[in-house]
Amino acid sequence: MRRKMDKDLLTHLINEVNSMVTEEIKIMEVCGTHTQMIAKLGLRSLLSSKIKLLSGPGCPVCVTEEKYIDWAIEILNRYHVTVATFGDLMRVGGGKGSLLEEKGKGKDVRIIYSSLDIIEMAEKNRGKQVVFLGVGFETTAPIIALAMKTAFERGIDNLYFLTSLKLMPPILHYILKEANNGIHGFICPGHVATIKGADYFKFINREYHTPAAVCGFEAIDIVAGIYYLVKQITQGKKNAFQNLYKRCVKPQGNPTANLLMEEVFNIVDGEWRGIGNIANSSLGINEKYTRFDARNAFVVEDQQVKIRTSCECKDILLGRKTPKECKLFKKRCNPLTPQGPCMVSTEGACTIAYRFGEEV
Amino acid sequence: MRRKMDKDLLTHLINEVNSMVTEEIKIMEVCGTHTQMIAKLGLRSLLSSKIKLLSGPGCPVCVTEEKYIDWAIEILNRYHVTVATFGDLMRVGGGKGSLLEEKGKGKDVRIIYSSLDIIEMAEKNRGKQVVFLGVGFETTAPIIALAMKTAFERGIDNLYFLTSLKLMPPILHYILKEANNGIHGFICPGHVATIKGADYFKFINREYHTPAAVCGFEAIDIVAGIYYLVKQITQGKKNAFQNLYKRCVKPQGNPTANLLMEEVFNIVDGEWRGIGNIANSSLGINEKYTRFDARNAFVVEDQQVKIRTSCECKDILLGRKTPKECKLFKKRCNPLTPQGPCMVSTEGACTIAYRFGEEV
Amino acid sequence: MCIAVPGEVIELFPPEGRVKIMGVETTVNIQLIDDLKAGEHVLIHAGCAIEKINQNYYNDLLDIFKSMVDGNEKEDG
Amino acid sequence: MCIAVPGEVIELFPPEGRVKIMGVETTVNIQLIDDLKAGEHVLIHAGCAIEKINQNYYNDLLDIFKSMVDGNEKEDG
Amino acid sequence: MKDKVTLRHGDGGKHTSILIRDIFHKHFHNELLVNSLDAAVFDGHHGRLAFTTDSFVVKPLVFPGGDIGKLAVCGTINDLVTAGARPLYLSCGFIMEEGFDMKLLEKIAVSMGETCRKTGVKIITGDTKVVEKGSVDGIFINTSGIGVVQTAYQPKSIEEGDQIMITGGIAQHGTTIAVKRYEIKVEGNMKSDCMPLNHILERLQPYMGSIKLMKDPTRGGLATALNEILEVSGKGVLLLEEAIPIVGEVKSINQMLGLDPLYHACEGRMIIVVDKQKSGEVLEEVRRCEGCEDAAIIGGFLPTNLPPKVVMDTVIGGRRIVGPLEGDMLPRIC
Amino acid sequence: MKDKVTLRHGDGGKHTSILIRDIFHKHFHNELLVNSLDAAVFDGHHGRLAFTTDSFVVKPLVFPGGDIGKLAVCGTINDLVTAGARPLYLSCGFIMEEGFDMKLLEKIAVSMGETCRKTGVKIITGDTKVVEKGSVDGIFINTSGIGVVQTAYQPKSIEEGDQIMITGGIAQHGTTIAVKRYEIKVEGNMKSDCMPLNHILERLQPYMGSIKLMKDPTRGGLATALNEILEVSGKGVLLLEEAIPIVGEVKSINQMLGLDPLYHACEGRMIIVVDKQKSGEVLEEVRRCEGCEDAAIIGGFLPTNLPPKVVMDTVIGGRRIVGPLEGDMLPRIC
Ligand code: SF4
Ligand code: SF4
Ligand SMILES: [Mg+2]
Ligand SMILES: [Mg+2]
Ligand SMILES: [Mg+2]
Ligand SMILES: [Mg+2]
Ligand SMILES: [Mg+2]
Ligand SMILES: [Mg+2]
Ligand SMILES: [Mg+2]
Ligand SMILES: [Mg+2]
Ligand SMILES: [Mg+2]
Ligand SMILES: [Mg+2]
Repeated sequence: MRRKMDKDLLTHLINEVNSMVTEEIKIMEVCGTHTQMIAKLGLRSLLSSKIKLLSGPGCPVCVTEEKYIDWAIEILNRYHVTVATFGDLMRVGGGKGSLLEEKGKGKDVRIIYSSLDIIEMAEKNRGKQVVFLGVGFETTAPIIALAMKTAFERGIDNLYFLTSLKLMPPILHYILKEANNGIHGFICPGHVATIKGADYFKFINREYHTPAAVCGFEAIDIVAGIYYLVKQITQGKKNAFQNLYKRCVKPQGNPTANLLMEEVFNIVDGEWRGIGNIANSSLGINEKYTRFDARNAFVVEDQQVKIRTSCECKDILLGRKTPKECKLFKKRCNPLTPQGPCMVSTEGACTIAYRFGEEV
Repeated sequence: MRRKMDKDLLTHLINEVNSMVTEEIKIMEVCGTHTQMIAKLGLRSLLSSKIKLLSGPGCPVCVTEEKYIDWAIEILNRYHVTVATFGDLMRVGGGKGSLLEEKGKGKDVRIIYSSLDIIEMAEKNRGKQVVFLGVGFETTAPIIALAMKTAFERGIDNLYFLTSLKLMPPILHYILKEANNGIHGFICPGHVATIKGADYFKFINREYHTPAAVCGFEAIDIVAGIYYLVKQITQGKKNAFQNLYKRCVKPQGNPTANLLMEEVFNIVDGEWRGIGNIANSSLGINEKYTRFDARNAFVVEDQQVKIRTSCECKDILLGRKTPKECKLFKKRCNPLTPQGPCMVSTEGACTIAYRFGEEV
Repeated sequence: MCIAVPGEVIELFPPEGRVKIMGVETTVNIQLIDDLKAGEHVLIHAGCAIEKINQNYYNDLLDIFKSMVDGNEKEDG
Repeated sequence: MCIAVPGEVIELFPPEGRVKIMGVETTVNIQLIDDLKAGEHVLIHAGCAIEKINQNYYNDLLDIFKSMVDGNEKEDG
Repeated sequence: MKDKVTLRHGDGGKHTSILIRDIFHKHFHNELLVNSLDAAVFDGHHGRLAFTTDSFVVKPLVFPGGDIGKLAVCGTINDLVTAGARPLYLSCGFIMEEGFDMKLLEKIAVSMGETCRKTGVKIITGDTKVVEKGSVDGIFINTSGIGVVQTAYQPKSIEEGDQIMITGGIAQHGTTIAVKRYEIKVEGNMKSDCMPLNHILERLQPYMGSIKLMKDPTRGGLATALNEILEVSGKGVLLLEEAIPIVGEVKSINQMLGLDPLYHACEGRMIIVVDKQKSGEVLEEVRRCEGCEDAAIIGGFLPTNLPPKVVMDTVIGGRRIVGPLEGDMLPRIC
Repeated sequence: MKDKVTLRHGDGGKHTSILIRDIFHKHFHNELLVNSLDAAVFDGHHGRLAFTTDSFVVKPLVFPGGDIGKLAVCGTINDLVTAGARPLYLSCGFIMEEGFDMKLLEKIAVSMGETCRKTGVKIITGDTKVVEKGSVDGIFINTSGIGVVQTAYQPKSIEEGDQIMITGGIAQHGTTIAVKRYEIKVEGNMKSDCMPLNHILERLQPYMGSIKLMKDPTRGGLATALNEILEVSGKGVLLLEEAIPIVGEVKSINQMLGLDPLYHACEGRMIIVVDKQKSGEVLEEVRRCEGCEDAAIIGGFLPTNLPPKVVMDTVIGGRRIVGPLEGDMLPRIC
């Protein structure tokens, strides 16, 4: 019954959207889960062709630097360790291959679902060093912080964290500062906002005069977001901002989670795959927890990785292009032979465009 | 052509033997390889039923004490080692099971063919300790001595020897001293004699007035030995001794091999499975080479093993009984469920009697 | 970028709690949530409850739309 | 108790030598044998030549039998 | 019987005979098997025969709803069924690691025997290998099968409008296995759909003329199977997301793990392509089969002028491509 | 093609299709295989059919005289032949470890393809599984086979005086493998006897009425196979040691290793039990087959009043029992 009502509402909203739009409107969804949901729903096929949905740099796997994967592989090769990781990272290539390939060579790489499982894993395997690969954005960071704090409190001494935790605002500033970014509105990531609060994203409308909405991940959430944004955009309301995910997102987010992050992490510069270094865009490990930092505990060479040049991931991540505008898309570049990070992760914009198509 | 001649000669000799014998004659072949050859040839089926061929304690695997196997298993369980062994030892049970079972549990047990291969194995696996199980009689001992000397000279420090090297004369004295041993003649082990010399066995006729012959291992060698012995026995020549394996065996044996044994080993008491302790019947490792002794290098508990009582191996090894005289033979005791050491090794008297039958 | 699912809290045994997610039950960490009670709904990410979910699930969303359609929406917060 | 096989020495490269054993060739240690020459026969046990074999293979044996049958055998050594 | 499988059990000698007699002949008993030597011999058939093989390497060996043994028998039965064949005979090849638990082996054999008896299929020839510790992870089973193709059935050319039916809820097997493999600590009414499908074939006998193709969506799941059908037919497929049967638990777990149920293996489901005219009747018939109560028509074939792709009308009425599985399914948190 | 087999090659998706197309379909090419979906369908036969299966786990994968692929095809062909059947179709199931060398896989496929073409046998259905590193040691292959029993042949009751023939020198395969497995550093003209035997069957067509039984002495060797025949026939077997064909190198190596050639696997030999009257003719016929020049009559069946055992008259005229393999064959120095 709920579904029926939803579908009517959805159809109504989509029709409204399509009737409102007269000129091309570009909306960027920052979060890879939004990108995936949009593709899974076939939403583009329902929207006017004038509405371009762009996928931003919100797939943590896509933006994880090659060097990070190489570090993990080097640690695996030089030390007698277990590497524990979320499944997401397994396929991603660095300069030296992927963790999936390493596992294929017999290395001890394990997939876990919860970052808290690593506490158990470390406690059960006291004789072996466990290295947890912690990647993600602000949503995942507090959970990794919690794991680190728990390990600290329990005096666990065989667990290390190799982190690549990224922050949203700096990369959005980077995109928004670009004069001709041409993006008319932003769908803000609901789960980052759950932790950091809706206000975390208000700089988008306040500083850059671009409408934005915090959205959840169900069809109605996304369609509502698009409806809201298209309405503001067509009405010229450049300073509009709305939290459409109030059922989870408070203005200030989750204070416990934020305190925890502050205890464990500090803000440092970060390397974004395909984009480069962005100031203050990453979380480093605080001094108190430094003994958990795999980068201190294990000595690995820091090698420069050549970045492929023909791939247009950078432009895609920054909203300048869609996957179909890349010459390699569906040709040389496909999930079997990915040429860039956006085709590697199942959440990458190019993979999603490849798998789910857009128009049929 | 050679074979035709041999067969005629054999038939001639066997007929002669059968015509000479009037009363029961018991001849013991000491060496398991002789036992096996006799069975393989079906020799018993050709000889008069008055001739009893008894199998002596010359299967090194059969007489290797349970404790020895347990030591090897304990080392495997407590230390990160490779155990290298001749295939012979794999199936033999101690109190804790067999090496085959340990291998089945994933332990690193490797079968080698030449004791000199272990030098290569140790050199190629410098990061792991290699324990070689050296069992055998005087034939094998110099080769193990050579391996130890080579390891010493090359400064190999990850190789250890767990030895159970036994000597022939003490056990033969033990048998011969028994008043009613009832053995009329001995077929002496040709390959032990190759190393130690034919004279090594002259105490049999000189001290015990029992005819003996050193024999090789071909059909003609064995038949010739039986012919020779039966002839001496029936003629009452109790002091007869003959080296029938002159093509390999010198009176004093191989001096190089003997010097080497003297350098590496000293004579110590020995435990014989199913029989017990016999003074001066075993080879221990000399002080110079003591660092290769696995019993020093690895700490293992010395546990007492209960010896099965219903098995008649002792009587068989000492020539008092034949396998068929054991109540368990071919019933509860068979190669699938061996009840005693003589059924465990492929060279055990009971295994051989089981596999090759005697009369059909 | 962060898959999360909603679940209903069945039982609490801090630092963990049992939640029901569309017919399946699992145990999650609840240390990031203060004052959680059985019967409440939480958003779960990577084995951890990261926020309570307001029971009036869609109402806020629908309200906003009603207001938008009525033409009197206002900027949030 | 000690399986050994005869082989013909093909080539010497101390401490090892190449031997031919009924159609197959293998390398054995020859350190236990002095003055070994190619063409000679050796007895091989556990990868090691343990003694030279007298070329007049069966002759000694046959001689002994001849003497036994002739009734004039004598104790050895 | 010893409590562990040893290398001797695979050496072809006495131990092997004992194992075969005490476990396999005991649980698979039939005349053809017991009397077979190097090969089993059976009476030939006039018509067409179907022949198939699969190796089963599933981990864990025992899972909610079945075990590797049941799977090995069902899998091959189902491949025969999809060829329109009544399954008659199976071969069975075991490869075991030394030290494998004899009780577990017997449990596996018991479930193979049960599935055989239930379906009237006979294992008539077999092989047992035991390999050294570490050479195989526990046990692998190969089954090959022979069936008689039902005279009324042959694959037909697929036309626009032909309907696509699935005989039950999707993704149950794959999801159950994923939960076990990744040690996801969830509880719920999750179990594999592992099930023999030959009874469906019997029931559909009268409709064989209207059935164009059958396929079991095992590895790679529904999406991959439909893409394979697409390759054969050359005609586009339109799926209706709302029509695809899937139980709530399966949906839920896949959401949690970031996996797509369309790509999870089913081991007791069949895709049936059926003439539109008869599709209602066939659906009713299928739903009467045990375990097929949720059978549904989930889509149909598109005109040839449309691009030959598998597309899906989504729950919100959108349309998207459903490609074959590319790359592994790994649980994600992002 | 990548240079290593990856898990993706076994996921049932695109990589699997590519592997199947580029390696298996390429080397096994035939219409039935290429057109098969879940099962292959072929025309049935009036007469009796034979069905057999074997898994091949040999190490090393490549050995003098063959490789695991050739072995897998020959082994199943030969089991069909021993049932008096002309081999027609094979199934083939690969289980590979991720990281397996793609070139080696192709080499194996090439030798399977070659053996198929040489024998006119077709692989018409297959399966490919790739398991995680460490879950299998390299590659295992299962083949199952179907053949048509030659109308003139059926196993007959064995009678006193029936002759036992072996189609060539024994123990070559087992000895070759033992040398490789135990890394015995010997050189010589040693190679596996691995060979398909279907041509023998063709040649023996006129004598089918006189052939009582056929059996290939694989695992457990000649001795074990004869003991199995003994169990079926209930009649004692008398072997003549001198008559058993065995090449010098094989004899020599087994002497060195303390192993008994009677227990080594043959992979291209067959035991034929034949009526005494026709045994000479049959022997002549067999010897005309390629690779069977050394075929010999090695014994016969004893009267029922003698104990049902396999016995052997030895080279010196003695007689002894030859039991089945009990326990493994391990190289010995004592
Ligand atoms: S299609 Fe491939 S090459 Fe092109 S932008 Fe995407 S990932 Fe890069
Ligand atoms: S038959 Fe068995 S129990 Fe009897 S003496 Fe021999 S080994 Fe011992
Ligand atoms: Mg066979
Ligand atoms: Mg199949
Ligand atoms: Mg299948
Ligand atoms: Mg078999
Ligand atoms: Mg294992
Ligand atoms: Mg199938
Ligand atoms: Mg078979
Ligand atoms: Mg076979
Ligand atoms: Mg398959
Ligand atoms: Mg391996």
